Amino acid sequence: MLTSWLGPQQATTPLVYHILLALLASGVLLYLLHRYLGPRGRRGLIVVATFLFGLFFGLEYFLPVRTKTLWPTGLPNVGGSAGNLLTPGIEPMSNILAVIGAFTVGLGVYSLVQVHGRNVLRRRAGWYNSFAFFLSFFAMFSFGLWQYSLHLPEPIPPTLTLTQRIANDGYEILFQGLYAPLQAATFSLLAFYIASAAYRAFRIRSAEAALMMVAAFIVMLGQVPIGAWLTRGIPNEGAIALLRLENLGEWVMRSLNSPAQRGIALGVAIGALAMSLRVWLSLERGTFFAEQK
Amino acid sequence: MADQSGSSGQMGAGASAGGFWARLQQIPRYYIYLLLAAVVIWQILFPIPFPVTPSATTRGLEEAIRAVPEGKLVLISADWDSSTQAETGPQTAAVVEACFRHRKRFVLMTLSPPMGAKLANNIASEIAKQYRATYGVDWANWGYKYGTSNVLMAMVKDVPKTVGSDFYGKPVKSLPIMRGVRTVKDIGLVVEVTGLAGMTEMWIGLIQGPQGVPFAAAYTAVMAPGYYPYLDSGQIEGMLVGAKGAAEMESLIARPGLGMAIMSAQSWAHVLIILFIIVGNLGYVLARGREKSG
Amino acid sequence: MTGTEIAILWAAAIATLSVYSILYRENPVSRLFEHIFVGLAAGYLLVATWTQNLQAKWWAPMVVEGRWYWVFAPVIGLLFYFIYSRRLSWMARLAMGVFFGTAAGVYFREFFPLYSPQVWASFKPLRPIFDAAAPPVSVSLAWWNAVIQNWLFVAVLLTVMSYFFFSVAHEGRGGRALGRSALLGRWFLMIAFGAMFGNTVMARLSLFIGRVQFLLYDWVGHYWPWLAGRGT
Amino acid sequence: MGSLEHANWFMRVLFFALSAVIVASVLLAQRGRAMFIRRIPGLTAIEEAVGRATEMGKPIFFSPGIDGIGITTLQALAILSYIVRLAAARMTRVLVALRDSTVLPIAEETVREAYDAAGRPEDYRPDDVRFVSDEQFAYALGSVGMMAREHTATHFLFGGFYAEALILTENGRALGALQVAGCPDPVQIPFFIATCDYVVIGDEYFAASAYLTREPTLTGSLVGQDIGKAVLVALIVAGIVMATVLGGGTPIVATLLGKGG
Repeated sequence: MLTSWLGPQQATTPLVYHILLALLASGVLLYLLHRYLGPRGRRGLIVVATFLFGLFFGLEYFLPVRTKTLWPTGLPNVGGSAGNLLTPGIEPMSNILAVIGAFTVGLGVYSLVQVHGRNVLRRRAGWYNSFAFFLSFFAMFSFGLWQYSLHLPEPIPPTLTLTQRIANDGYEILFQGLYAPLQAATFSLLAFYIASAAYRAFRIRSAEAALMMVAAFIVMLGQVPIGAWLTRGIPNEGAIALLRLENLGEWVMRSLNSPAQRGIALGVAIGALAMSLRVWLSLERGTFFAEQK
Repeated sequence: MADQSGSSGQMGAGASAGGFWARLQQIPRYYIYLLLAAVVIWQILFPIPFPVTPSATTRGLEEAIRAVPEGKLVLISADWDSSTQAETGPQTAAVVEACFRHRKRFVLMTLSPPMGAKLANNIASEIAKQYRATYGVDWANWGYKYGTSNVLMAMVKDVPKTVGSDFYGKPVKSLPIMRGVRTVKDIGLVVEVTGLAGMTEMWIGLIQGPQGVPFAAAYTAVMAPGYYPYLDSGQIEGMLVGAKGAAEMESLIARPGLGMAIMSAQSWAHVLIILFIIVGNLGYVLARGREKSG
Repeated sequence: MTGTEIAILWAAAIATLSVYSILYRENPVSRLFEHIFVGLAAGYLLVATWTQNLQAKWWAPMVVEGRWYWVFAPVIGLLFYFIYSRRLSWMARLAMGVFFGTAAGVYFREFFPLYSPQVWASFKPLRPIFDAAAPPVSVSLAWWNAVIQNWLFVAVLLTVMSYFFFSVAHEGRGGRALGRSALLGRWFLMIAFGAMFGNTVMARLSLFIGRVQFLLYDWVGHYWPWLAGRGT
Repeated sequence: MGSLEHANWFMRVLFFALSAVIVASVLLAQRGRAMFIRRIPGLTAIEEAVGRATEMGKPIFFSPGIDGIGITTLQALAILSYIVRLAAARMTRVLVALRDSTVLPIAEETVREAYDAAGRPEDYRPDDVRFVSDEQFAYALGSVGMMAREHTATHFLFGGFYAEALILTENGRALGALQVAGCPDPVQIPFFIATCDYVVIGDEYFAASAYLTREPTLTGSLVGQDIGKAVLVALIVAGIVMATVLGGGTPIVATLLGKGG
């Protein structure tokens, strides 16, 4: 009885009632919490929520694994991976959090609309740029949803109705004509920046700078045929082959770069663990949020 | 907003004095940008290729293609889009070309960015024309398949059912090339062309390891170093590294093409940057020498 | 080429060139395209949030399958919006607490899968090891090379790690040893950074080459077939 | 890596021990045990960098990287909190550019609290904490535009950075700003070194809040971290010794850490 009432609702009317009731219940609950929880109660609630969610995700990894049956159903675990009583909850809980997180996109868009809206309304310097923002924003939003709603097959068949064509071509112009090229062009600016950064930074000013420069130089030369050409006299056999620039470059990457990177990673491992512990146990809280007044 | 090269912090130390040598240390960035663009455009139009010696990793891939038995297909997984096209495009072309050259039938497939299916299709159909190859008989494109690891796991049991329809929406069962292809074991070699981390681990974990299907790959230069361990352990038969790998493959099958052009543009631009570093240091050393002696 | 394809071609070319104009300096054209880019990305974000996330993960289960309890997800999500009210912002903090806790818990999960392999891959033997099945024919230089490489690997790893000890003063006998090791570690770090820089240059160049190919072969090449012919 | 899917008994013990050591030294420090921290130059520079913006009467730019909510971003916000407190006391604006909409409310709350803590709640301007774009390169371009139009004098980049890092810092340098950057992941560090005035490397990033605030909780944690690192070093040394003595085969430490079947 209760399970059928709490379970999925197939018919429309009970579904609507259930949703409305759930909304009402959460509203009432939030009101009561707000009305009757003092500052200490609120802080306590936040600390507990933080702790429980951290515990759930962490504990699943560390609890002993039972391979034969699944919790809570007790059904045999056929072909599934090993797990414990929390394992079946990880994927749904991650999904729920992803959905909850998705509802915050409104905050980001709101922030943008606020900044640019004010520019346009007050005719601030460069307001037309903000106008262009709105134009491209609405264009991408509406063509994107419109094109999606048509569910066209891929590749696009040659015969389309006029509306289908407008929706699809509009979206293609925005995506392939502007969005993707802007992305690729901005990314490719790095070719120029890396060149000028290399020119400026690699000077033998100090021991450290010199070490950095020499390593970069060897690896760079090792990658172009001119490097191989410079050291072509060295035989490519035996230990002496290491002195050929293309081998030397790879040797620097493997024998010096990888252990150094690993050393950094293992240091960070502990630093991040400590940060996680402080966040989880609300020891860090003072840094983010001052105490409730 | 004027250029202030050398104004911040430790960057401009010792560069305050005038003179030719000092100026070599402060080449305005615009000149660097312009020269770089000029070198790249020049090399794209009139490439002066460096001599290419195919590396062991490239040779490994070529040998793996040649070793595919008569009845089996080569599966080229084209998991890239326009962001890495300069490297992965020529790589795909080189692998396709090698297949035609050695008369191996192949299929294309895309698991990750949907755009890859179309871009790879353009490349393959262009090359197919040169070899007078027939779509559906000598090669085919399975198109974009949604679901990454789920697709691979399903392919273990039934390939035609998993793939369903090809790039053009035709059921793959109707293609002559698919005759005799039932499970993933009917594939003689998988070649993963990608700039995405994680694809290789998936193929090795689900297909190469458990099913014993040979696996090879073509990676962007920036991600390739991370996969040498798999090469050492024999889990990857061979690999192309960046545009350089594509150029090496082209030279192996004696068909110089786009990879060669891109590689020469890359190499000459690289040499330009190396020259800039040398010039900057010369300026630094000589200007300091003058300051001391003067 | 269809009209749409021509439009895409020109839009892409103009967008690309306008981004490159920022290499000279931030200017009115680059500024305009910066805003267009941000606008397109915001529009795309909303569309993608619906089509790739909420539609399948939230709307379909709730409305199509009738799992009414999914309505609690937006309730929690919307708590974040209380941040704009001083009186109610504690509820936003409650929602944030959920995400803070999750961030910590997820890190606890990742700890061993991320770092265990890094630790055990560092267990390098410091003496030559023979493969029992295939003993070496002769003790070659390459074989010594492998041992030297392992020593170097261990030295770099340990000195770099010593650099990241913060609470020990580099004074006294032990402290000074640590200080020297840390200094050496810092030098190794600089070598590694130089190598990483050098290794990235080629990849970044290829991004620009890709764009030049588009501009020359596809855009200009569309009107000048000779140019397009260079690209095949 | 089937055996890394869940912890074995050794990992459980090791993880509990590492956590216990860190929490214990936090508690000890809170009881007033004095703790030493060595100098970290990149972090010492933060105050100077804030001062420069104040002198020039121009705002500060802060980017917490492009990761979503996670440990790296939370640490970035902790550093942001410190910087805003410093800047607020000197009446210098801090502009924050964000890529993740879930981070936005947390960053806003952090900045507002920092203004409150500095005793200047009236100076807080919600507009200064901005969502730029969730697209990596739109974020980069938008942030560069923000630097240029607001004439920022000091740029702080702390958080998870990827390819966009060099776009931000190379433009920032060309605009003449003083730049301090830090990232736990080493891949972008070379580019920061080439373009920024001060760089915080690897775990120095996670030591930052302790170093800056000298709060007992955080300095205690730092001491605990060092003990944890010493444990890792001991494990590695033990593994190396075993590998050397054993010759081929898997050292038992590796098996305990989940290696193999």
